[in-house]
Parts: sequence; structure tokens; C-alpha cells
Amino acid sequence: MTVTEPVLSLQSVNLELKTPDGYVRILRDVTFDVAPGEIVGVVGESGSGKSMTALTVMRLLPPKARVQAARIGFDGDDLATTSPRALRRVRGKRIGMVFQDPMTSLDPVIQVGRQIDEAYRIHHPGVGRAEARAQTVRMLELVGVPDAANRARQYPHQWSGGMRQRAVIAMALVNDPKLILADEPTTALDATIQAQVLDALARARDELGVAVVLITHDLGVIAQFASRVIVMYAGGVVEVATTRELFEDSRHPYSAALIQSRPGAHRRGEPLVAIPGRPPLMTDLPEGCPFAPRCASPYKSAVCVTDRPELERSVDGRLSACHFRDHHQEVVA
Amino acid sequence: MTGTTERTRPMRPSLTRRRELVPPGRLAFRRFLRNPAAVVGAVVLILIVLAVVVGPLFVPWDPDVGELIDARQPPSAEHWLGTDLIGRDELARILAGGRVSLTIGFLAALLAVTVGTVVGTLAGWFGGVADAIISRIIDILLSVPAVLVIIVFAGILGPSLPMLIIVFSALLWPQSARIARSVVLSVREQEFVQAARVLGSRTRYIVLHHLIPGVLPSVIVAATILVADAVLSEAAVSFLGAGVQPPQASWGNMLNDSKSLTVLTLMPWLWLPPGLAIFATVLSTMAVGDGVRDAIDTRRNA
Amino acid sequence: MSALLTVDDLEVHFTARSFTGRKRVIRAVDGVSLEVAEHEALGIIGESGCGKTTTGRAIVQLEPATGGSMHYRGKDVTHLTGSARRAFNAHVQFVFQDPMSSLNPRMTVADIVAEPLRAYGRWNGRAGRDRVSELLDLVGLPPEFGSRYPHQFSGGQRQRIGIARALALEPEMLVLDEPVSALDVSVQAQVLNLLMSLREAQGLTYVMISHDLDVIRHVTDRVAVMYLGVVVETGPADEVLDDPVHPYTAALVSATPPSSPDEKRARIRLQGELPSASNIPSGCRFRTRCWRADEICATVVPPLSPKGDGNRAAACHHPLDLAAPRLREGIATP
Amino acid sequence: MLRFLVTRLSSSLVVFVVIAIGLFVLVRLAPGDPADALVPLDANPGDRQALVEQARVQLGLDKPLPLQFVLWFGNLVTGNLGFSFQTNQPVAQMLGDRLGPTLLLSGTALAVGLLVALPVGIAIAVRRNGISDTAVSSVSVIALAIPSFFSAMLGIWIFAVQLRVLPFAGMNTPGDSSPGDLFLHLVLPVGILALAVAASFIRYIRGGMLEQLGQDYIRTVMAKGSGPFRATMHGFRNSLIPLVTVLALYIPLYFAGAVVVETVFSWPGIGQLAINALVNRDYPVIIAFGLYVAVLVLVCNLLADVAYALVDPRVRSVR
Repeated sequence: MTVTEPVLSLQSVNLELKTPDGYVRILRDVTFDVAPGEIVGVVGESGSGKSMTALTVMRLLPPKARVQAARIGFDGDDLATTSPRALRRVRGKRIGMVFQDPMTSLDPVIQVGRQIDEAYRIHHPGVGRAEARAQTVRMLELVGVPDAANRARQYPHQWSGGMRQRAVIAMALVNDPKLILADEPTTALDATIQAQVLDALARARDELGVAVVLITHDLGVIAQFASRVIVMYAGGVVEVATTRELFEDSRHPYSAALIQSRPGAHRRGEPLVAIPGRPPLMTDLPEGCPFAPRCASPYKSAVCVTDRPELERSVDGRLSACHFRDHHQEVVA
Repeated sequence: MTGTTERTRPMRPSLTRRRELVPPGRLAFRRFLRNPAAVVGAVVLILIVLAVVVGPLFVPWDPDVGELIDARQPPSAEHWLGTDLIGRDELARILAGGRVSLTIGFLAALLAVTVGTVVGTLAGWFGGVADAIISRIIDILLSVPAVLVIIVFAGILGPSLPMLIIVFSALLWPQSARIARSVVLSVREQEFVQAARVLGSRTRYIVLHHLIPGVLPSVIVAATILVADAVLSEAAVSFLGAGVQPPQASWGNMLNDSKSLTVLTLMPWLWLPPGLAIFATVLSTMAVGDGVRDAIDTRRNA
Repeated sequence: MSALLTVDDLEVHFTARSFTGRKRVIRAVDGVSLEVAEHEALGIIGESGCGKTTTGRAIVQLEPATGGSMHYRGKDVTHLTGSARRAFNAHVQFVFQDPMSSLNPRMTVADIVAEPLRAYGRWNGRAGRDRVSELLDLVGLPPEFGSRYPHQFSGGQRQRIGIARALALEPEMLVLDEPVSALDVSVQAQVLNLLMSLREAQGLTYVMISHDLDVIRHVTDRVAVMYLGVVVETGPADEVLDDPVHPYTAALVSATPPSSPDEKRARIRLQGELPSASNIPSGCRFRTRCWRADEICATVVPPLSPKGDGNRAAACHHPLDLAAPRLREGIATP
Repeated sequence: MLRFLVTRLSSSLVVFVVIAIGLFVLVRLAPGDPADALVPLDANPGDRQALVEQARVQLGLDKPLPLQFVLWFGNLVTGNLGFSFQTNQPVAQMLGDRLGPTLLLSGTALAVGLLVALPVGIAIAVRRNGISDTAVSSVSVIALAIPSFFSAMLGIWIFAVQLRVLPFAGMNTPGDSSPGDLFLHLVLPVGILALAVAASFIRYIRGGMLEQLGQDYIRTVMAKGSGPFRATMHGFRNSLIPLVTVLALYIPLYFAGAVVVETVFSWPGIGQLAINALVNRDYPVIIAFGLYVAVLVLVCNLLADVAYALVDPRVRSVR
């Protein structure tokens, strides 16, 4: 199809988690690709499965989770069938991960530098302390930590939130991975700090050529940093588009409503386009389209309540999980 | 305007299970009933309490007086659990001793939990210097072994029942105080308490409707642990001779005689029953406490 | 326009004690002056630790002021206790950020909404119950939800319950502390719409605290930008956010993600981090991160002084030029 | 850090003086006259009065109370704890003789208990809610519910009486002072005490580990590509912070358990000395025992503070 092979290719990924009331399906046929060196945004509300998608790729799931996937293609391997032991050589080496809350994602009793050294030395068994530390300092400098050599000897509590998040990014980069999964990397940070951290991530992409999956609920962050967007709702992908396509010509009522519901998209004081109701519980998904109960599209009809739409291409080649993917275009036009 | 559009379209929370409509208190009780260990513990505990309260009415023997002729008899139809070294009926003594042991245990725990809850609540609620001092006292007292203190007091002043209860509660209250303090601290941090202030609620209302319902469950759990602790400590102290004094029986001092090798080897009916009685009481109390704690664990409430 | 609430040089200082027993004074709010006119919506924006929430909490008497004064309709409301405080809170209510922790999980929704009615003796059997239904209806919840518990609701519904409770006493003014930041994107809009329509229908005055510039711009008339315990800039919301005068406001606006991929913003990337509120820089508090700072900024505290047509004010020795091209359309700054 | 230590140390000293005053007052409140107790009962009644007065002067009981306390306290800090009523030996020496066996018994039990509790507690936390977890947790609850004297008796009954593999009591067989004999005598009392130690620490370690293993940083460690062992060790290092504090605070409580076990096994330790003194109303020994408990508690509290500061970098690096 395209010239470049995707670095990550999810095909029909399903996830079930064990709850006190039995297994609950959290991800439903999640399918998307990530090209080498691109920044892809994944948006959705809490509970839409965007974080679980990243954890499924890394297989960092709670005990007794069940994964069923046609394929989780990564850099020539299928992670869906990789053994746990082999997967450990992928985690941290070929795929780095950045988590949401930098205040809790570092071990509080170990020096920051040591924790990054550890990430390097796990995958380079013969390497000495000095060499690992040199690599650590190099990465800390790349993500913009001043006085990196000295600060590496401090403990996490001596670092601010923004600095800690840079440390986590440095840790994810230390083995020169092909892909970084960043799960709400700036949600816990202030606006001015968020900008600094996202810049650091973008610089890593520019200098190391690493692809980034940027999971966020903030469409502004997507607009600024991602070239393509995956929109998730109730455990499934509802739309895949380039960022410009999504903002200007969305093909799914949920993505369209999400973009319209932001205050920035309206004139001051004018009522916002609100999405009524709340996302469905995963234990209690409607039979048809999961978004149907909240959908305000003029095309909504009986089929939305009875049949669940698949993620398919529209006539003009856009990916949307809406029965009326070909009609929205006309509305906008 | 938009407010009205939404009013005409009320949102209903999807209630998948009926039990979500049940008040939290009743939910907790149901969870307790689903915990077999806790239920068995509760039943055993009730049986033990019933036995020592009404049991003596049905046993014809005086627990404190015996005939030497009857001494050292193994269990028989007449003396179900046999007789001790001076001919007292062992069953009568177990029941009477149980009254003493449980009275001390429950009374000391009740006193300790009351004092501890009040002190801990005040420390947590008001904070500041008073809290710092109280916390320090709690820290130190927590590591003071009650048994050793009783030995010192009994060694100097002579053993007595009121002293037992006072020293136990004096050394056990910090446990419940610490728990009450930490719960109050976390409840106080909860915004609904601050909200109540802005909403104009008076302190009395806040304490009655927000604070006490928040603290009570943890205090109940703390109380069960204290009962177990007090019963165990009383037994140890009486066993050492610093607690309940003969001829009055207690589960602890009934084992005192059994330190002798002859009793230990030849008369197991003298030491097995009181030992098992203590064990069963403590174990069932702990099981009930664990059950209550699991049942009120709010993390499972969501 | 007469001011409903006047805040003069408000200070809220806390004393913290470290593990070793050393005392530190945290100057969370350190000389804030504000005016809120009747029926106005004032936004207070700034990053975490700037003192915006503490200011809001001090207004409703949740934090004791350690300096300065506050007047409500001309009456001194700086330190209120007992019945005076209750009388004041009947007029000025507060909406909390976290709709989970601000609702007691052991109480039914009806009891939660009824709490202020009971506190003020306005709970009289049937009438009280009718009032609760009315309030739930007002915020868009069916009255039969009153018998349920908070954990059975979604975040947005819980925030509606919190708003219904705050409205129970028919207050004149609401202090809203990040009312939508704990909510999902799609639900935020519902609650913002509700807040805007309520304000119109009930003639309410709002003080809305938020870190989200888009939310503030949408809902409020005027804004105050706070940095490290002081107000650095005030003025009409649109003007301040489109043409900031204070370098910090400019940096904050430029750091806010755009609302579409086409929107280009000036890239001002602040260096360094927010200094600690217990160790505030001399002179201008922002100088440690400011690209325009020079010697005078380190020695002289810049006062909040009028800028432009007099609607606006900023506390800066080297304010940005109001005549410069609008920031939002994109200029290159270092 | 130094400042903190100095404040804590001085507050401990204050508490110690308060306890000493308390014990002093307690003895004055005690029934009976210590001077009277010193004079043999069979002395001539006429002479007896004079002898008692003489003893009173000798004991310093004729001086005002505060002065008496100062003198007594002065003696106490110089190591003069008085003489036992019963044996007329210096109390300090009696206590010193008994310290060794007590430390041997309690120290070994603490070490054995922890050596068992650490791996077991960590292992069941890693496999939480598995069969091994349920089994170990149940056993530890049961072990906590058995009074130590009862388990000691059961132990003697099973191993010494029925199986005859271990000695009944004492520290060694008369005439045999070989280490092997001492070891055999240690097995049962250490086993009983270690069981209690292990039972409660397994619960602490399991709880602490469960809390740590649920933390976000563990997920970060896993995301680096480390195996379960490395992640567990990260969690363990963090769970040590509350654990060392609890351990230090619990040492005095295990010494209380040691008193019971010493009594059952006739172990020549401080506990047995205290019980003898209790039965014979030997005040000087009882007071010395009380002071010993106080010192134990205060030292362990101080230890807990220091350990806490040492293990947690967040506390250590407070400027």
C-alpha cells in the first residue's frame, strides 16, 4: 500500500479484563498503523481504552487479562505471539513508554540517574557503569535537563514534575527505540511546563527519528503536535484521519462533536455544542453503535441501534466507524 | 437555554445491577455475610459469650471451691472436663474464668477505644501542636508492652482487677487513637467537610453527619483488634501470676498450675481447654474484625 | 458600576513545618486586590501554585486571611465567624473542583442538596423536599435521582449535584474552583452550558478559577492573571488573552495548545520553573523566568498600574507593546 | 539530621526522667515499709523498733522526698540500682547476669522470625490471592491467636514429652555446657517466639509489598524491560521504609513475649528474674526491671526514628 512499512500495526486487537463480575471486554477490534518517525495522536475520553491500547502493546496488563489479536505487528515481529521473555527484550529497548504522572512513575528511593542507567544496562549486559552513565547524561541533555551530570545523582523528590517527566522520556529514549508510547505525558503538568515537555518529545523525534504514539484527551495538543489522529470511543477506534482532515472534515459524529464541544471553537458566551449523556459502561454496551444513544447526527436511524458499524473506508478513502461515513462529507460541504 | 434542552432529555445512569441502589451500610453487611471466615467467627464468638453468661446456671459445681477427694479426676459424666489439683470442677472454672477474661477484655477494649477515639479524633481535627504532642505520645506508648508494665505495677502495688483494666486500656488506647486520627485527617481533607462549612452547617451537624459516620467503621475494626489484644494480654499476665489471683479463675491463671511437668504430661484436661478457649476467642474476634474491615473497604464500593 | 465584592491587598500565608521541625512561611496569596461587579463573571487564571484557588477559598472564608481586607456590598467580610459567616455564606457560595470528594459518599443526593437548607432552618418537611426536586430539575437531573448515592453518577452529573447544592440558598455569587477540569471533554461542555444559562437566568455573579484559558475566555467577562501569589494583569477577557501586556500572560497564552492545526501561535518557551512560594524572588516575581528582565526588575516591585485605555492593568516594568501585532496571529519572540 | 537527632535524644531523656520519677513515687505508694522489710521478723520486738529506724536512716528514708529522689536518681545513673531484698546481691549485677541469656533467646528468635518472614512475605505478596497466599495468611492469623504460653506448653508436650527429641527446660543440661546442648535447649523457645515474630511480620511485609507493587513506578520498571525479580526488588526497597520503623517499635513487644517463654522454659533470663521478684515483692529488682523496660522502649523509639531517616532519601536530604 504505502512505500514504508509501518513500525507498529495493530490488527483487530481485543482485550478482556477480569472484574469481580467476570470478564469485561475493554478493547474491541482496535486497528491502526503507525509509520516510522511519525507522531500519531490517540484521543478519547477516560475509559475509552486509549491507555489500555498502549499497555496491551507492551503487555503491561493486570493479571488474568486476556488478549486476542489478529496481529500486533512491530518492526517485523508479531507481539501478539511473542513469548513473555522475548517481550522483555522489546520493552524499554525497542519500545519506550512514558506515563501520565511523573510524580509517581519514578522509584522514590533510587537516584534518578541510576534509574535511567538501569534501563540501559538491562539491555546492554556487558556495559560498565561509566558508559551507561554517559548515555544517561546524553539523553538527559537531549530532553533539556540542565546540569544533567550532577542532577542525575539526585533523588526524584528533588526534581520538579516537569523535570521528572523529562527524566522518564530520557529513560524511554536511552536504548534508541523505534517507538515511544506516551500515555497522557503532560496531563499532570502546567501549561508552560507542558509546552516544554512536548517540545522535548518533538525534539527527540526530530533527532532520533523515533515514532511517537501520543495518547491524550487534549485536542489542542493533538492539533499542535500530531500529524495523524486515532479517535477512540468505548474501546474501539471510531475514526482515523490526518490531523487537518479531522479538524476540518471529520467523518464520525463523535469526533465532530468532540471538536465542536471545546470552548475555543466558539464565540464567547455562545452555548457550546454539548454531547448529551455519558459514555456507556463497558459492561453494558448497546447492541448497535456504542455512540448511538448520544449521537446528534441528522442521519441517525434504526440501523444505528441494531447494527454495530465497523471501521471501514468511505468512498473517498477515509476511515470511519459510522454507518453514514459517506454522508457526513456532504453535510460539511 | 441549553440547560432546558438537556432537562427535556434527562440522563439516566445505566444501572446494570440492582445492588447499586442499596445504601452503603447494607451493602457492607451483605459483603460481611459473604465472608465465610467472618461469619463462622461471629457465630463462635456469640456462642462463647452465651456460654460464659448463661453456662454457669447449668453447671452444679462451685468454681472456687473443691473437695480434695475429687482432685485430679479425668473427664467423666459427673465432671465433664475433670477436676483440678484441689478438686474444683474444670468446666465450672472455665465458664467462670471466661466471664472474668472476657469482662476484662471487653471492658479494657471499650475503655481504650473510647479514650483512643476521642483523643485521636481531637488530635486529627484540631491538628497543630496538640496533635504533634499526642502523636509523639501515641508513638511511644505503642511500643510499650502491657504485660511488662503490669508485672512492674503488680510487683510493687500487688495485683488487682481494676489495675489490670486501667493499665490495659492506658496502653491500648493509642492503637485506636492512631487509627481514628488518620481517618479524621483523611475525612477532614475530603472536600465534603469543607463544603459543609461553606454551606453553613454547624460543627455539631458536621460531626454528626460527616465525621462520625466516616470514623465509626474503622473504630469498630480497631475495637475488635483491641478485644483480641486485651484477652491475650490478660491471659499472659494471669498466667505469669501478675493478673487475676486464685481462687478466682481466669483462662490465664488456670494454665498457671500446668507449668508443672506432672500436670503437663499426665493431665492434659487441665490445660488444653482453657488454652483452646483463649485461642478460639481471639481467633474468632480477629476473623470478625477482618470481615468488617473487608466489608467496609470503600475501594470496593465503586 | 458598583463593586459587589472588593478584595484589598489580601494575604494568605501558611506556616509549614518540615520533618526536622524547621518553620517555613508559604506565601500562597501575597497581596491580591480584585473587584467584582454585580452580575459580572470574573476569571482568575494561572498555573498551579499561583494562589488562585487559595484566593477563591479565602473569599468564601475557607482559608483565614492573614492580611488585607475584603468587603461585600460595602461590609467588611475579612474575618467572619459564627452567625456573621453563615449570613455571608448564604449570599456567596462555592463549587468545588472534585465532584467526587466534595459529595459525602454515605449520603443520598437529596440529603446532600438539602444540607444547606437544613443548616439555615429552611427545611420544613414537604416544602424542603419540593425545593430539592426543584433544584435537581434546575441543574438538569430528574428529581427521582434524589434517593441515590453519589457513586452511582458520572463526573458531570456529580458536578451538577454540587452546583444544585450551592444554589440551594439562592446565593448572589458563586465562586467556582476549576468546575470542569475534573470532567471528560465531552461532558465539560454540558456543565459550562449549564453554568452560563444559570448565570443568565438567576442573575448570578461568578468568580471562576481555572487554568484553562479557553474555558475562562468563553465564560467570563474579565480576567485576573495570577503568578506566585499576586495579580500580574487584569482586564477584559478577550483583550487580555488576545493582546497580553505582561510577559507572563503572553507566555501562558502561547503555551496553551491551539484550537486547530491552522492556528499558529507565538512560541514563547519559558525557561526554568516556578519558584517556591516560601522563597519568593526579590523585585518582580516573574523576573527569574522572564526574557525581558533587567536590573530594575530585581530590585523594584512593579505595581499593578493602568495600561491602554484604562480598562486594563499590569504589573511590569517592561510591558509588551499593545500596538504590536496580535499574539494569536503569530509573531516570533525569542 | 543532627539537629533532629539531638532533639529526639533530649526528649527521650526527659521521658526517662519522668518514668524514673513515676517508679519512685510508685514505690512510696506501695503497701509496707521497705525499712521494716529489711529487718528480720524474728528480731527482738524491742530492738526491732530501733533496728527499723536504723535501716530507715541507712536507706535515706528520713530525708525529704525530693532529696531522696535526687540521691536515688544519682545512684541510678552511676549504675547503683540497690540491693535485692531476697538475695542481697547488687541488682545491677543480677540484671547484668540475666541480660546475656535474654538477648541470646530474643535476638535469635527475632533473627529467625525475620529470616522466615522476609522471603515468605514477599513471595505471597507476589502471588497474592493464590493458594500459597491463602494458606500462609491463614496460618499466620492462627499463630497470632495462640497465646505464647499455650503454644510453649504444646511444644513441650509434643517434642519433649511425646517425641522426647528436645529437652524440657533450662539453658543447658547440668554439667554439660557444650554449644550443641545449648542449641538443643534453644530450639523450642526460639521456635515458639520466632513463630510469633514471623506471623506478624509476614502480615506486615505482605501488606507493605502489596502496596508498593501497586505503585506506578513498578510499571515504569517493567516498561524498561526488567523481569519480575527486579521489579520485586524495587518494591521491596521501598517497602523497607515503613518496615524498619515497625520493626524497631516492635522489639519491646517481643521482649514481653520472651518473658512468658522464659517462664515456661525456666530460661535464666531477665523475664524469669522479674517474675521471681514479682512473687517475692523484691522492689529493687522490680524497679530495675521497670527501668530496663523504659530504656528498651525509648532506645527502640529512637532507633525507629534514625532508621526511618536512613532508609528514606526524602527525609535524609532535608536541608
